[in-house]
Amino acid sequence: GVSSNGQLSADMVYRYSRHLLLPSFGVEAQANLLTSSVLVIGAGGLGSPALLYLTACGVGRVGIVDHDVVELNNLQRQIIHNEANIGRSKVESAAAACRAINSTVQIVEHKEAFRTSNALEIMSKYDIVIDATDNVPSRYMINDCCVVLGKPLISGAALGLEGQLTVYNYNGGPCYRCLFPTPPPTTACQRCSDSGVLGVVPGVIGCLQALEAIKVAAAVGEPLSGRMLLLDALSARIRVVKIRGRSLQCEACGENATMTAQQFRYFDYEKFTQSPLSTSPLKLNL
Amino acid sequence: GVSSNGQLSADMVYRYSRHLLLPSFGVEAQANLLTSSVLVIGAGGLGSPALLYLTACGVGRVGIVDHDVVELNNLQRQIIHNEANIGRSKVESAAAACRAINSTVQIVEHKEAFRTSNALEIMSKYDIVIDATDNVPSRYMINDCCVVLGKPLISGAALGLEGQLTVYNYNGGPCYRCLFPTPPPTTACQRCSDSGVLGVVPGVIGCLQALEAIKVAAAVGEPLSGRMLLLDALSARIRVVKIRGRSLQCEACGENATMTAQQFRYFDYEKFTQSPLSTSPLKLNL
Amino acid sequence: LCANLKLLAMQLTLEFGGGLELLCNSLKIHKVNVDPQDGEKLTMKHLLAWVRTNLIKERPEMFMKGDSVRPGVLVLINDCDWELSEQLDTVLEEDDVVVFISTLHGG
Amino acid sequence: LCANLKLLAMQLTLEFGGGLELLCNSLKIHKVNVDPQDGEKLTMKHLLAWVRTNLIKERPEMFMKGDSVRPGVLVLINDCDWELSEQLDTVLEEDDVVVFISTLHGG
Ligand SMILES: [Zn+2]
Ligand SMILES: [Zn+2]
Repeated sequence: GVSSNGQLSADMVYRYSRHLLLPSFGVEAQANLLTSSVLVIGAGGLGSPALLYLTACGVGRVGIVDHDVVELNNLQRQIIHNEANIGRSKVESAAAACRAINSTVQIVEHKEAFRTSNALEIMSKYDIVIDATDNVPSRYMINDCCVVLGKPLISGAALGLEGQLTVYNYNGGPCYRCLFPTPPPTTACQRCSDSGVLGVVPGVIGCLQALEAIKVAAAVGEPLSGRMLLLDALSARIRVVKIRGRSLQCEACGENATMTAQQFRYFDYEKFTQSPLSTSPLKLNL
Repeated sequence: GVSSNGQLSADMVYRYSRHLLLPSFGVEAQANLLTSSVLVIGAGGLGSPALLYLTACGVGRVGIVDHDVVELNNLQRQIIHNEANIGRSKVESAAAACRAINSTVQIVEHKEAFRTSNALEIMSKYDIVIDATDNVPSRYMINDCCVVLGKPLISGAALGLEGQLTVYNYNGGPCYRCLFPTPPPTTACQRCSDSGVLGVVPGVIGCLQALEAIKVAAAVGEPLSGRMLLLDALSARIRVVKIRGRSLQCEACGENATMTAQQFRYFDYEKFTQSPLSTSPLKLNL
Repeated sequence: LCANLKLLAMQLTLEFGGGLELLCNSLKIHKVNVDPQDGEKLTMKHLLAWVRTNLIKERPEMFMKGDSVRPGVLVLINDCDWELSEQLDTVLEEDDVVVFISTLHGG
Repeated sequence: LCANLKLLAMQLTLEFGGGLELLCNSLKIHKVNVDPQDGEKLTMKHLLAWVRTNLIKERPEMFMKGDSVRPGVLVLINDCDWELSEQLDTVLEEDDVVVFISTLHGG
């Protein structure tokens, strides 16, 4: 796509013309995007729109990590999948949808759970990470891996009728552990599978995750670092609040932090958070 | 899907389980959704995510209006389409994607431009209208048609790196003409095809349009009526501001308004706004 | 006298989110009047005790731990993280908005 | 004297959006000090004239029509539509935030 002198091919000029026309984006930001790579961890409610927009907008390489298969009860919010793919790997299903939209983007399939044993190797191949997972131990693990490898982390979450979004470990800003040094009690850790979620709420947050990843990748605008977006869907209230900066005492990114690749590999995130990385959802009794 | 006594089938209970688990949504709101109908005018940047989420979430009947065909330069933001459908009608392409996600939703194809000659007949079959068009005369025409037929209008717009969203003609709130009684000068009416748009910006706004339509259809929460959401993507600032109420002087919905079905049919929106309902985009010269 | 009484009780807006509203009758926004503890100042520490006594209807351990909030709860005073002010020692002012929000993990 | 001068000039935040920022050097947020016209009050009518003279660098007809804003521009004073106050006659106060935003039509 991008030749060695930074020129876009005629097809790319046509495909991305709406970006190239933008004075505050233009050829330079598009060229940045085309040479960047983003890893999306989780091809579910948040990952669906994030993957579609990253691919459509022209990120050069998009990686997808998930170990799950598509189920009918995912389709209420996971719009990258469809009925024909029920039972198929979510990564394969999502990759096929991305390739259909933009065959010029390199889509990389990681059909495995993201674990301390493979995390460093997978993540090291990408510039930017999107956390689109649904559980507490994964959020600490992905954060620590981003800190060890120095990758910006676009973190989104959705539950019920609320959503949250921020950018961690970016340009001297805080990491997830700076905000949450101690894991919450397990009774406070609800998942969509336990408590429900209105399908379009992760849609909004996932789109905003793609937006922040595009801004970081293209080097435009002010990413949502040191700030957090809070969405309350029922009342249609969205606030962007100011959060703390990097903590000198942070055990991942602080002054005396000892989080290294070696330590990361042997850290027990399930024990630390007292929550499993993966569970079968509760049965619904109506 | 919904039986006469309001019971959901077992498949539906499973598909929508994440909604049914939600205390503030539950069976009643889902049943409201399943018996509602939404018309999406425009299967482009805003319409793409709106259509996918409305269908996934279980709106009973979804109508799609568009007269355009899919082009390569749409795919940077119109994630409901794909490369294989280039040259095909946008309505057919979008309808196929919706049916693949949720075959239990009735998808109605309106492969024609939305005009005063067909607007009343098409819109009268739906409960809620989403304006996902890209030009000024369409916005006035859709507003007036909603006022004549008493339909709530979920209005979104995106251009460059900004987006706007509000709900018009809902529950005594203002209509588009209450806010904008006089059309803007034609020099102030830029389109995405003229000025560009970052692909994920209509993504965010289109998702929020689906959210507001779902709230109105399901009768939950406080729709964004009398308020407007303003998104500035570059700075990641989102504000929700308070706007005026219904104007007694409004020529569409005011006390002495004369906008009837008969008058609507003969109103010349292109002359009123001095803009065409449809144009070929400017050629891009880089 | 009325003017004095009005000066004593401080009007605040308290908001609960991320599931914490379930501990307060599922109501997200509470407009409250809180008396300063020593007749002068109202600190966050005092407000937390007040909230626990007056608003939290169930499972207080989901809201507090010791005399602060439990891990995973963000506290925002006028849209700023309380870590940017004096946390428990922050002195509140009339019409302040204090948000308690539990971090979400779903996706 | 300094204190008096400071009282006279009113500090405001002016924001331009929806393309109107292109008329002001592509800068969206302007922190400005504006002198009240009669030494006492500053109205929106006066502020609009001040903006046109001091901030608008090109195509003023894209911002104003007569002594008000052109059709299609929303004016928000502290996040409220100016139609909810006195429009041109609204009296501004220190630290007010005034937003001028052009309505968008793209999709
Ligand atoms: Zn840290
Ligand atoms: Zn009206």
